[in-house]
Amino acid sequence: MKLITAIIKPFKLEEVRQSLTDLGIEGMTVTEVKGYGRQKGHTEIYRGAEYAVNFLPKLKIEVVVAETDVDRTIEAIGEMAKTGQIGDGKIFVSGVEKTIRIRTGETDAEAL
Amino acid sequence: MKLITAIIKPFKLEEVRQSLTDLGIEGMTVTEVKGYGRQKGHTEIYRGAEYAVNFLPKLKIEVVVAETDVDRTIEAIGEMAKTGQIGDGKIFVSGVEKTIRIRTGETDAEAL
Amino acid sequence: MKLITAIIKPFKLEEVRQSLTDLGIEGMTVTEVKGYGRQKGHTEIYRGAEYAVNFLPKLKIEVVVAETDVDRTIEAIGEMAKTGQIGDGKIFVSGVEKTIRIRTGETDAEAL
Amino acid sequence: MKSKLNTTAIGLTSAFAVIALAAPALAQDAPDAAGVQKEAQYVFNTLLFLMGGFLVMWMAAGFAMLEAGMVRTKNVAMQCTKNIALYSIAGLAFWLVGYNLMYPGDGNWIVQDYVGTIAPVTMPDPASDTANAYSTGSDWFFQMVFCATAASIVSGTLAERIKLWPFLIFVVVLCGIIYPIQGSWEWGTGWLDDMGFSDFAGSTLVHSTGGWAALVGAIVLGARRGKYGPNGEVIPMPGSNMALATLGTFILWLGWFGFNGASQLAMGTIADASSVSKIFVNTNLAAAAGVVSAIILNQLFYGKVDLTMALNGALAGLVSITAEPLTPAIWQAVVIGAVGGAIVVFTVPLLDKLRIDDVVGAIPVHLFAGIWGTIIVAWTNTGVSIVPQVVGVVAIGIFVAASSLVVWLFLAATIGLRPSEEDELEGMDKSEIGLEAYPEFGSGSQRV
Amino acid sequence: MKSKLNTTAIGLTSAFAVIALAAPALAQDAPDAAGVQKEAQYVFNTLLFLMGGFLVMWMAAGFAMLEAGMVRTKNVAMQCTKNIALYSIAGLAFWLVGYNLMYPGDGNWIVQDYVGTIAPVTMPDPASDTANAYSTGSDWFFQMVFCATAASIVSGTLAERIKLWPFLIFVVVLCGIIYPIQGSWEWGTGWLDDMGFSDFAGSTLVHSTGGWAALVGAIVLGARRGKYGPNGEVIPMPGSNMALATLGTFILWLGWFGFNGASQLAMGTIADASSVSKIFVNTNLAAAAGVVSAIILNQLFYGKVDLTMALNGALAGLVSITAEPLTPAIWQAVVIGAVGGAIVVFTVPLLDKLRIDDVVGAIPVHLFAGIWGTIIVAWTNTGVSIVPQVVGVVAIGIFVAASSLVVWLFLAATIGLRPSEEDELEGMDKSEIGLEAYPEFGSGSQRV
Amino acid sequence: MKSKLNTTAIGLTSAFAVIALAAPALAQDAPDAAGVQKEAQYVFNTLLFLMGGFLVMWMAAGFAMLEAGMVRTKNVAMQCTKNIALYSIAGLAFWLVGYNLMYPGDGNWIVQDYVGTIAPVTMPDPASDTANAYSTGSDWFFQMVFCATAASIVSGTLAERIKLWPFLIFVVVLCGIIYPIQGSWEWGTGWLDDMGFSDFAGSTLVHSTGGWAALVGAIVLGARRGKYGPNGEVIPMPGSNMALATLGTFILWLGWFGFNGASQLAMGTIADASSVSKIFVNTNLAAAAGVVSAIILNQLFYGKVDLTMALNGALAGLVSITAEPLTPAIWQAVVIGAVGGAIVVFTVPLLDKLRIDDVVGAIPVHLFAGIWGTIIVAWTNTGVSIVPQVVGVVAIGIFVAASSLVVWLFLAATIGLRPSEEDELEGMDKSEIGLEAYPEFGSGSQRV
Ligand SMILES: Nc1ncnc2c1ncn2[C@@H]1O[C@H](COP(=O)(O)OP(=O)(O)O)[C@@H](O)[C@H]1O
Ligand SMILES: Nc1ncnc2c1ncn2[C@@H]1O[C@H](COP(=O)(O)OP(=O)(O)O)[C@@H](O)[C@H]1O
Ligand SMILES: Nc1ncnc2c1ncn2[C@@H]1O[C@H](COP(=O)(O)OP(=O)(O)O)[C@@H](O)[C@H]1O
Repeated sequence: MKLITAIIKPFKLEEVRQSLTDLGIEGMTVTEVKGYGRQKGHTEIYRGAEYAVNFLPKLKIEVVVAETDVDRTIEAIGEMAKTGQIGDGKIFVSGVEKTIRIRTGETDAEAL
Repeated sequence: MKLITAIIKPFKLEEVRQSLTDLGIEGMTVTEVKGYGRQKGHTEIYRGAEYAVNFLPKLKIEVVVAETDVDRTIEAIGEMAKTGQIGDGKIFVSGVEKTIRIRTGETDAEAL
Repeated sequence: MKLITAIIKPFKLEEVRQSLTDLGIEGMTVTEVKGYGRQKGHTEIYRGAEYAVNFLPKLKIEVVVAETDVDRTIEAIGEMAKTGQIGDGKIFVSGVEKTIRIRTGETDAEAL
Repeated sequence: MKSKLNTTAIGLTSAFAVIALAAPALAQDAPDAAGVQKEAQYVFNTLLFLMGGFLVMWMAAGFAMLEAGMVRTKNVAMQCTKNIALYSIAGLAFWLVGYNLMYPGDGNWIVQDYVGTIAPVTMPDPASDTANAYSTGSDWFFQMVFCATAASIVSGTLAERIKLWPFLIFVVVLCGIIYPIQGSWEWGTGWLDDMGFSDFAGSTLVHSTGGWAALVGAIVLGARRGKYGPNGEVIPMPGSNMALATLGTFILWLGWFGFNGASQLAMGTIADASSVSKIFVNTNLAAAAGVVSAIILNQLFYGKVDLTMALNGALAGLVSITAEPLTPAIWQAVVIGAVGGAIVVFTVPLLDKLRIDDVVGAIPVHLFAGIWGTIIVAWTNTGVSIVPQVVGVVAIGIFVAASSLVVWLFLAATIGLRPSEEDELEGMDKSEIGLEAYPEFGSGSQRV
Repeated sequence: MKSKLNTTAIGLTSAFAVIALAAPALAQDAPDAAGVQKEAQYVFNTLLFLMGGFLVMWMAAGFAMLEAGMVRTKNVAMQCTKNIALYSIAGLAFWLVGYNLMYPGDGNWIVQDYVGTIAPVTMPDPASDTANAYSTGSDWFFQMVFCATAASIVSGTLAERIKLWPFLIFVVVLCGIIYPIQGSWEWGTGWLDDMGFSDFAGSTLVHSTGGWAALVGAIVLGARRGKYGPNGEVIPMPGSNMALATLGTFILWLGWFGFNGASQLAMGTIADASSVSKIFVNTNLAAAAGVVSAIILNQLFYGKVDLTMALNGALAGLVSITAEPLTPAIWQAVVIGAVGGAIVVFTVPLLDKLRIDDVVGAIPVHLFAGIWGTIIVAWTNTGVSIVPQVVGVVAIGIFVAASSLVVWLFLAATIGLRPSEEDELEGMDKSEIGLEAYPEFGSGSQRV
Repeated sequence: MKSKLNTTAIGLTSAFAVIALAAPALAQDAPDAAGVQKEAQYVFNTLLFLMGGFLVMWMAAGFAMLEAGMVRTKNVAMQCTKNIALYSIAGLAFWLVGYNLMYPGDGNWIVQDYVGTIAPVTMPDPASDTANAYSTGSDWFFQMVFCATAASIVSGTLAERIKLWPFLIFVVVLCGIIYPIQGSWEWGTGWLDDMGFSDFAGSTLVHSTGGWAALVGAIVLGARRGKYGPNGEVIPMPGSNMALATLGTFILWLGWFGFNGASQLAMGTIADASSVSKIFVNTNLAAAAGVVSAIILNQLFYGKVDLTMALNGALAGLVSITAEPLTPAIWQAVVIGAVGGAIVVFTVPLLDKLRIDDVVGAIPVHLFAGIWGTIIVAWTNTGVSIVPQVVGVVAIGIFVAASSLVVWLFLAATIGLRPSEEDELEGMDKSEIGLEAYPEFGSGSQRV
């Protein structure tokens, strides 16, 4: 199994969720994050003082899928989360050695 | 070392923390997340309009433990977080190559 | 590539971000977390009742870097996040198999 | 059909002829019985205006909180800015132009009974401020806060998708020209007043006027991006803070005692004092009935009690009784308010079906309940017949809708009404205000 | 021992006999000196009721904010719903049944001096509303908001674990029957009044009554799940928003000037106006003393100043002085209020020891401080002796506790009081209201 | 140059000599025409004080909300605690010492025209409370809330970095000694009053006094850790809740009608009632102009409309008109307020350049705009010349700054003013209050 972690623009979540559901990927965990990268944030003025807003609100979605689903999942996310604007985000893939469904104790494939 | 990531129902945190402490697992990081899986969320009505609440509030707990502690940890979490109801959550295990304790610079085993 | 995950004290973020930027590490994702470890939280009194505050607010920063940058990154974080006080936090290193930049579809090195 | 103006002017100017001259003296010497009586009445009436006025002024805070609670976090600071700005602008516009356009007084009309006169308001020397049975300043203050209320209504409906400046420019026109002109027709003793139209505290003149301007604005502006799906689904965008929305509603409820109560315009006699009291009772119970009917209907139709509907129900009850809070028996006030609550429950989803995006439900509350309240006056006020009521509702509706449309279209064609898609999605707090309402990232952390 | 009712009725009905007849005339003609004097008094008294009334009405918002701040996020919308609904229901119930059950007037009692009469309230023609030295509507309005206050107290204690409808049904009974019956004993000039009991503005009649109903409810209902550990540990469930809790307390403090001040029931003479003023001073300083004593005691006993205790201290000071805000010298008012603050600091933990779960501390504030305030009247009011005070406290305590118990048990046995464990853990906003008070996920993000 | 005190005392004590004796009788019997007249005036004046008083008391909540919204989450509970505590302490200190130090009355000065007398305030028997044309309690209440306002100003500037107890001790001294002494010079008919200084409602006596104490405190205390970078950068620390900050501003705006309006000190004649009304109008439009000028200047200079500047603009407009809200024509009030708004926009960044850390902008709003408002009185009030105005501003500035400095330094040297670095970084809610204002972790979750 692989853990696919994607950092996306917040307002893209709904479309991503939809497309994964269409793919039959039946689970996801979302976290509220802030980040920066190429997209550098911007400067604001508060009470007459300039300051840099370095971090921008993003959402991190984590999906654990079977090897076989990795590519489709990455594609789906990449497609739906893309605006073509800087700041669209990243997808990271890493290994998961074991998965357990708490409710039933099922493991790995059955747990997803 | 392994990173044990568990998605649990928010109100189960206290019990999980307690049992890990009893096991002598002396550290944990918790994140506020939302997710869905088998448990599909539900529909609500807001000002007369039906809509689907797709994501449910969960907590993600991350514990890095030595290989030797992995199984006990998984068991403890699985046991305490279980309600038997759908939505109890998942446990994911993945590898951690290195750990450093910032305060002292100790690494790996000593850092936990 | 490696994912460097660090749990730090919230007020240390700015310094860490600065030093990573100086290192030329051009990206980071931050998450609001709570945690405990050696630093055990403390007891408070609310309306006359004592209770334990087990979790303390921390920030989790995640940086994905090329192998070659791992050590410098760990050093930089370790240095800037350190107060010498208990609760400074941890750094975890784990593997990332693949990285994609959503905007361009570039992968791995180019995606960072 | 006493209008706001002549209710008080008539019969008192006469009564004051004497005092007017004697007044400076009066203030010092021990005056004769009659004088005392009239002077005390003058103070009571002035006090009623001032007290009612500050209560209605407080409603500006109510709208601000209600709207701050009903919009999403990313637009809260913007909504707060609009509300404090519109209240400020309303006062300035009503001073420079509005008041005399609405209350020209006999013989000063630009177009008799249709368009008043244009002149900034000035205050007389307090010692000789005896033209009416109340002080000039107290009357202006009380009239001004009504004007501001109409503007507040618009800001709620158009929230989250209209830029700051075009909105504020609209407020200038609304408070300086549109509101005063239609107001003059009735309260300025214009043609609607002559024909027997009656609107005690402004279900139509204030609330429907704001409602019409909001409705036309919502149509011109279009819905918030993402509010309606391609297949006609309605995507709710729940308000960010229900506690503030509730606070705002309570503030409005409190302010309404000034809104309706002080519209009796006099408190210096047993009859007037008792009338003000009766208005308090009817106003309170109409609102209560609006809440209860909204709650029950929600439970029956949806199986849950939607707080936002309960809040709208209270306001709808208040708007419904505003056209005539004095003549109804208590049970009638309860019925009138309960129907108002029902109107909200049924018309909020209706607007969504029509894809008219009303962020806070101001159109059902202020326009629809306002029409209901105005028509139903004929039921409890024997001196009022249905025809002029309908004429008034329609005439003001057409005038306000048409004139608003012109302004909205003009603004859309010139400086533009809407922010860019990205600005709207990011929230206008960032793009127009440059700060976040709740900038901190998570609980108790440093700001990131 | 003037009760709310006869303080004002006595001596004025007579004084008004003349005017009563002449009244319609009065409004127009220049009336004779005596008439003016009495008529002005009538307006002043009415104004006092209306002003006091809207200030006390505003307390409903204070309770709403205090409770919204003291409950956890997942129950905030529910708490707001309960508060706006209970205020609405209180008004309707007090109109249909409550008022005449509490103020039957001579000869109309169902059970003389114990149970008043049942009839909806109707308003007289304003022009001839001269039965008392104040308008009928203003009196009803002022009395009604007191009734609502009693109900607000209950909602705070039982927060986070009682379903909406059983709570609202209890409010109907409390405001329609329980509150009015015990109220009639004193303010309705019933047996407690005859016996010399004194409760100026309602430490017992309003606050303890709400407190007793809350206490019995808390016992029947049981504590929130997870509030008390198996080994008797108390698990605090900190309120979600201290800023709102503070706002709520300030609102209540403001409203209390109406609560106590207007309970003088007359303002038309030097003596009355001066009395109202003295009441303002004593009320304010008793509250101030409550805050200061709570803060100091917290610092001494716990080493930190718990804001929620300071807020409760203010309210306890206010409740303590409510039974007699007029006769105490300032220093006595300060002492009375300071003791109130101390009562809170010591009894809040005590209730937890008894595993009585009072979410907002309403029982210490309204019941315990209410009893203290009522007993201590004998210290400053020479016309009052301790015995009737104790009798009043006990009699009303027994009646309210017993009757509430019956209602709570009935509701528990029929529709049930508590939500399912899962609903309670998830929060009642989701299960009963269907929305979240703060629905957004993290700062500035879209809603997930 | 009528001071608060003698405006009302003079000419009425005489006028009351008669009634004073007859008073008890008056209350019962039908009194003679003259009596009625004077007695009604007495009630009107008392009512003005009570109404103005509760409106100004409400400002305490306004400051609390404004400050709770302008500080960071980790200090919100602390700020709320300070605000409710300071309002409480102000009342107690003004009762024990302050009032008679400020209003000694003829012949009771410790140092004639410079230092009043020390004695706790006591209330007369209401029936014979006829020394003035208003009740003793209403006057004390009205004066007390002004004193509390001065203290509220200090808490905002020093937020987020001063420990609770040293702050509260400063409040005791400020309200008990510093404020009353300088106040006695003018309103107590001391030397400034004799020399022709004029400050109608307290731009200098209340607002600048608070501002000077805050300024000196900010300098002694130093900036919040991390507020200013090594190279002079200013690191903004945005307020945690803009909705609350907006609410606070609206509350203050509402309260200001009492602050300025009731400072007319009488309402019982046509001239007085009309004056109060004119004050309402000028006060409202000065605030409105402050908002509009702040918004426009922000748009021009920064390209965005900073809500916090708009809020400060409203307050600056209010402070500017406070020294003379009666004599200006409306357009003059607008100009005066607009300049106030501009002062804020330009001096807020200026203070940062000087590294004076004013968390809520209280120094620009209350001190700078207060000075402006005081000087400009000479423009609209023909009876006032510029010299005494300048003397008053300078004299009070020196006295308050110097005496505050002594107190601040004393506290710094003894118990210390600032928390430890770690406590400050963690937030004082944890270190001093022991709870978090918003303790929950993320939306809808259990508390962790
Ligand atoms: N090296 C990195 N490690 C972790 N997160 C990153 C990294 N680089 C970027 N991110 C996350 O991805 C988001 C978008 O990346 P950014 O470079 O700004 O845009 P783009 O991917 O379009 O070039 C950032 O806000 C940050 O949250
Ligand atoms: N494939 C997945 N990847 C990441 N998180 C998941 C995945 N499946 C489920 N989750 C998380 O686990 C939670 C519970 O899973 P769910 O399937 O709803 O219940 P259960 O585990 O009892 O079948 C979800 O809300 C989601 O946060
Ligand atoms: N085993 C662990 N797994 C995951 N997170 C941990 C673990 N141990 C500590 N942490 C995180 O690191 C933070 C600091 O660790 P702690 O042991 O308290 O301080 P220190 O690292 O200085 O000894 C904790 O609050 C927690 O968030």
